[in-house]
Amino acid sequence: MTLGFYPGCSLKGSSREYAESVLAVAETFGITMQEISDWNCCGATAAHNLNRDLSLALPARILALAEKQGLTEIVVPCAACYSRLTVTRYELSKDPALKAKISEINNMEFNGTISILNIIQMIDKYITPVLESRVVKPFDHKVACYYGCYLVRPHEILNFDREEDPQTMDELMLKIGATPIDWAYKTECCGAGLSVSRTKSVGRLSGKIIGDAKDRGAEAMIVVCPMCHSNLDMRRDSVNSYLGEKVDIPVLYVTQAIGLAVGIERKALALQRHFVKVTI
Amino acid sequence: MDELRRRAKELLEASSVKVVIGYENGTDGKTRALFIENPADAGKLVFDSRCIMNLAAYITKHEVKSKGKMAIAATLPVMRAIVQLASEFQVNDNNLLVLGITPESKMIEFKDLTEVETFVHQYQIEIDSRNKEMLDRIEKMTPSERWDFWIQELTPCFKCYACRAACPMCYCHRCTVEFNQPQWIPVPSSELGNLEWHIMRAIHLAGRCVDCDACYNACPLAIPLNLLTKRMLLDAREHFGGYQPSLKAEHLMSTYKPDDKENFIM
Amino acid sequence: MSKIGVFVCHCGENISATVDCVKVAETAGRYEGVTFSVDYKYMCSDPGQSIIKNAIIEKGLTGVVVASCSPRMHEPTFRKACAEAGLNPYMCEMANLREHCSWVHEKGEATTEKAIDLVRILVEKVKYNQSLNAIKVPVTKTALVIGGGIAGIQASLDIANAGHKVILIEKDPSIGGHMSQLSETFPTLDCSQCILTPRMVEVAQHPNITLYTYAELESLEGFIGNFKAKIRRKSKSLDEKICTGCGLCTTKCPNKKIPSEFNEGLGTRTAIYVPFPQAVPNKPVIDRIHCTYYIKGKCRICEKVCPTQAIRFDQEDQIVETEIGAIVIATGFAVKQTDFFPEYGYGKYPDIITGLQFERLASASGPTLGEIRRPSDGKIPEKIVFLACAGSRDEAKGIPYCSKICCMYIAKHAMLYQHKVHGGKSYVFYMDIRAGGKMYEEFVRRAIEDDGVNYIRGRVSRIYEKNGKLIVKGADTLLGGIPVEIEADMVVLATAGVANEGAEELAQKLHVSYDSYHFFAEAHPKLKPVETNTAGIFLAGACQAPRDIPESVSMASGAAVKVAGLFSQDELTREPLIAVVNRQAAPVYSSCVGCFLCVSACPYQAIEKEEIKNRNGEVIKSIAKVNPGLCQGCGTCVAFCRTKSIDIQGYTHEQMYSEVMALLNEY
Amino acid sequence: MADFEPKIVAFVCNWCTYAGADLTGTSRIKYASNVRIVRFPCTGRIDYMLLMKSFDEGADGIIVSGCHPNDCHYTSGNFHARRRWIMVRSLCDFIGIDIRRIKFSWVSAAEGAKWADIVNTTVSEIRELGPYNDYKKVAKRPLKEVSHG
Amino acid sequence: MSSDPHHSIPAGLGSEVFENTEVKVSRCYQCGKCSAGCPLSEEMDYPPSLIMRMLQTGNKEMEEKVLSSFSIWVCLTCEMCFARCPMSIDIPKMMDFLREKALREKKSNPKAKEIVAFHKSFLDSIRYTGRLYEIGLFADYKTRTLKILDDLALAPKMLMRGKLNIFPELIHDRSGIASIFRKTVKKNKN
Repeated sequence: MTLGFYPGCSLKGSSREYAESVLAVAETFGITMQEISDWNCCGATAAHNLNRDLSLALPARILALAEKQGLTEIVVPCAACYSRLTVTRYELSKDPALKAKISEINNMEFNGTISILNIIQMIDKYITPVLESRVVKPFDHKVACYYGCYLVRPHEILNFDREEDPQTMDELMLKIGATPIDWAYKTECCGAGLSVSRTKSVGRLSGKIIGDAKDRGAEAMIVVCPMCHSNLDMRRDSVNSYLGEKVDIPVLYVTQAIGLAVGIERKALALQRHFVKVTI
Repeated sequence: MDELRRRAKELLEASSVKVVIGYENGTDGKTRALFIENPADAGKLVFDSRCIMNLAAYITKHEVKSKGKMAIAATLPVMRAIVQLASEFQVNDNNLLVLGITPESKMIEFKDLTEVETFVHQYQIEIDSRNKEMLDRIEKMTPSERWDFWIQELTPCFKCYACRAACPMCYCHRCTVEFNQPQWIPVPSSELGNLEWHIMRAIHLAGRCVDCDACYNACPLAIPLNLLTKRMLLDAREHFGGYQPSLKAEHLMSTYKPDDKENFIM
Repeated sequence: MSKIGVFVCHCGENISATVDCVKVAETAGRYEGVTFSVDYKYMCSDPGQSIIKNAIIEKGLTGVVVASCSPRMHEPTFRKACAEAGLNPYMCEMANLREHCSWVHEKGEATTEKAIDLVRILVEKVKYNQSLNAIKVPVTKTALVIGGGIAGIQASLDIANAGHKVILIEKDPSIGGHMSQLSETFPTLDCSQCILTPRMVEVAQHPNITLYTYAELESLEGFIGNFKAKIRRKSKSLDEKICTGCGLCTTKCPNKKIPSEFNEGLGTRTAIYVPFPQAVPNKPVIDRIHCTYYIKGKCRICEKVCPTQAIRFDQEDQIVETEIGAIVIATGFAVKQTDFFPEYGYGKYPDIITGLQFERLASASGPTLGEIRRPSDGKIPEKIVFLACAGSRDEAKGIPYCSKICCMYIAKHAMLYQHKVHGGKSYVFYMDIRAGGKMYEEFVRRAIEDDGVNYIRGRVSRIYEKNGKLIVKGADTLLGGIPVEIEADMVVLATAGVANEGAEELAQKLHVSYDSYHFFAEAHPKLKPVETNTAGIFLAGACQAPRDIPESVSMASGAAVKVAGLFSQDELTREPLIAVVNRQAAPVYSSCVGCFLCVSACPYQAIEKEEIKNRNGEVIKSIAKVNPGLCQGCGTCVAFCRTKSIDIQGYTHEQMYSEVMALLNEY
Repeated sequence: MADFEPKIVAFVCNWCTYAGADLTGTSRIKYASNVRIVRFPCTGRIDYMLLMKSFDEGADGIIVSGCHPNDCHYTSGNFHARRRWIMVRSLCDFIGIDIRRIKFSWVSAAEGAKWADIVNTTVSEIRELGPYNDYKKVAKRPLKEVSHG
Repeated sequence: MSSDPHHSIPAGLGSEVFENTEVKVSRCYQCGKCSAGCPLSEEMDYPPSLIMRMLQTGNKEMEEKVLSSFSIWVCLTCEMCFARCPMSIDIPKMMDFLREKALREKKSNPKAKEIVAFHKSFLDSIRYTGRLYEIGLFADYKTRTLKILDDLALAPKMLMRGKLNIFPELIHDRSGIASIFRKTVKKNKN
């Protein structure tokens, strides 16, 4: 079976381990990921911080491309991209005038037929049914499932899981033999867009997240968003200086955890690319 | 046919009925209604494919009723009409005996109207292909085409009320058109008055019409006004799971279901 | 030739601000058949009414059109005025120039034009009005009170003490309602049980009151003065006559772990139980959902231990049919549970409780015997946080209104906590303090000034648990919205007061209207607060909107007076706006052909067969006949009648027809 | 059609929609003044002939409104009305009467704002459709000679 | 529901916000839940609820303060405020608008220099390549902010872990992207 695939910029660069693990897992379960050809950046936080039209035009182009290329369902692993694309589809479908304007800007028609899956939805739909039977090496660890902002908010538009204390990722972890902890920072913000410009704030926000996970005995953080990952992993020095101690809980993408459980070898899951060593 | 004559004779001789209603040969090869009170006249009775007029129209008329118990030679549409009339308390077992004539032209004498009901319920009311085509054609038109079509069809109508006279369900002593406080429907014929008369009639027949086409056959101008009632019939099927005349007075238009469709209500 | 008078009201400025009343009156004066037309500032005032009366007498008017507010407001007023001047009240119609015109359109030509049209159509209608005489119907002098909370109790006692019979039904095994759950009451801090229980006993002992507990209304038919009610008495699996209420069964019942409704889940009860010690009646019921015998088919211990063999496992629900003249709805309200709040943990934290649960903790008869202990581990909370407006004033949660009672009971809770837990710290997150009421504001000040309750103006965004503490993240908007974080041991949510489960269905059974929150709707927000739109049915207490105890009690007494007033007469006059079948001289008798389609259309079985017989008793014709006692005047039959043989007084064919004609001509 | 002001007749029941429209007033919600309300005890009383008559006399649009299902003050008047509307509406459509000009709605005594919305939407839709000339043409045409035989 | 949506919106920035985002500042009743839940309110000069209040005043001075506030740039549009607002006020959407306006009118708070710079560098990177070119982004960002030393340690580590591409990924339809930018943002380097 073939699914459309929008990796987004991070998965091509700073978070390529995410892309690698996604593809590895997909392959293991016989899913072919067809990358949207000539896709562009979704504009991320920057675009909608500075210019609304741009923040809609960029994602609209991606969706239009996908439709042009005959895709009906695309997987968007990056939570931030997922949010931008979904919100754009929503905004355009509810406002024809705006849609016309954006199509004019893009000179590309987007008719809104395509459906967008985040990574959890993709796994639930195509992998979960057979997942348990495929587990060879139960991921037997206490994990803190960190959903971040973009997967659950705005809820009226994404309506994925429940907006406070979501559960889907936790259930997924149970299936691969992990023990998800009940903790407080599942959907608190990590600092996202400020990663570079206000590293200190990010240290504080991500610090609180790592701190709570640690206090509750998590052995690993599970994430679905490259931004969250870079803040919790690459920015660990700032995090630790906020916490005033050295915390080395590794941060895994959900696909890496699953990968390990179903016996994909570590290299293929690109664990070596992490800043915080993945020893589990 | 002989059977019918024989039985009519017997019934009148035994005076178990006072009048037998059937068909006799009329002028120009048509048949017309026959009312026999004298056994000797039983021989005049005929029955064949020409007998399309709905005799049920007579059993509600005072002149006929007042003679005493009636027997009637009833084809399927006539029997349907009789059942509907019975459900509206216009006839009953005490004043009507039904000599049914099956689609295969066999005569069945029914013990009572309940038997008649069970008999007619074996047959769905079917709209023939010619009329089906007409209906489709009209439905395919745009609203304004439909409007023009009907205005054109109805304009010639000069309100002779032959349709009403021929219809077994039009037994009211005072029809709405004769109601003048207020004058709902303008008396002289006019495009609008005609339209309103026929709309009114169609609605009054909704869930009651047995689709015998008597109105259409009676119309001197051959206005296809039976299409209106046929459409009502189809609607009844679509929205309320069909309709069969039946003795228990659960009439389509004076009952309801809490879940009747309402997608058009804001 | 009719002589109609038109009376245009300015309603102060309410109408004249956007409608040119003078022009309306002048134009109407030119209509054929109108012999008198005038405008005046307040038609409903005494002088206003005199204008009408004098005109009727001096000009010999045959019809009156009052162009003012909604007929739902003042039709009775003006019809009465007409009657006093000797004109049949049903010769008076009202044009709704206020609610339907001046209040909803901007000032201008079009608005005045509309006002003129509205007057014209009623002038034309009145031309066809007929003098009608009110219908007299008997009154059954028994009241049905639905709900045995403080409102229902008060209403029952007041009606009973006025000398009328009362049937009080309560869905729970005991009367008492929410008030019996309360610890102490604001602003006096007197013990709720102490003031309530005597009233409960009085109800049980009152000769005029029949009490059915564990009972619900099954159905209701009829109309004011003449209702027929079916009441379902749910089986208690008990013969109440021989049960002595010794309570042995409840002590012996093996099934002891059932969450107690009375204690809001903070305590447990047995399967055969009396909800609380002071219950009235003080006799147990078997809760069949939890009873081992009904689940597994064996046990029957209660039966064995019962000294009087009062247990009846095979007892069935019983339907009581009764005739009543008036109804008081006093079904009260419910509060949202903690699971209603995602941001506060979907109810998964045991130490986040509702205000009602706190009442049980604070109550001497409660699960902790009045000590404030947290449900999770029984520890006495050193820091407690109270949240006002939990769900209330929260459009996003579908509850935009203010629940009204919370500000006061939160102050009470904090105060009680400070009294009971010395050195404890209490915080209240609020947005506004709504303490309108005698001694209310003073009470709140006391909590703040004397008992040192810490009030913080801001709403709490989130609560989560960490190391056995509840982390409450709020803000202090008086300091510009700076975040405030409190590590609390316990949190009390003043959860929104909402309409009872099933209120909507009850309203539909009773044919009374309800608002968009499913609270029962009063007939007029100011002038008819205890009436419903359905004559003979009244409202008391929190079933109409959140209410505190004094309000509920006064409403109940108000409703009781309405009922007593109704019962003070032996006959009622009913509006004669009912259907009639025309009759004519022989040999026609009537244009009705007796198809009786109307019979199945009538919602009230008010149409029957009338047989017209000749001298020798033979039936010549059978036609429809409307029973004026049963007909409620909906007119459904009228629209069905093919021969137009049924018509409805007050809305006749001619009246409605001429309205439409007038409306569209010279529009 | 911008300057065209449609004539809208509203047939409403006394208990829900009439009261709802009163609430629109007490809440001071503004709406188009093209509508004229005719008050009936119940939607069950509303005679379809009156709809016809309204068009005869030049109405451009009609609103028929009553209590929501189960809310009828008379238990079932609105249910009977609804069944009648279903049949009448479909017959009108079959005859080519523009059923976009007949709006049916449930407006409860609590829905003052909904009433305003329904009037405003109806008015703007009818304004789009323009005057009901098809019907007016026929309605205004003089009665012609009645020629028997 | 009411027939007139503009009813009770103060003139000035408040109504401008409404026209562009349908956010009605008058709906805010100052419960402060947004400020309570905002992960960054303590870094803001005016917490979200205060921003709402300032807009409600319709006072020019206040509005200027809002536009030149640091808050609007600290906001991460994590949507927490919107998710929990009892009046469903879309504050994030409003913040987007305020940032855009502040930028257009060159009123953005000096402390926000880095943030703005980062966003701009980010967009420029896309403008030219269609995708994010991280090294380019960093370089550009540093030249904008002269923060040469920050994150110096990060880049090599990233390179070692293959997290940085030496060469930008270029998409084919770059002219398409360019024209999108032309039609939306005026090119502004600073």
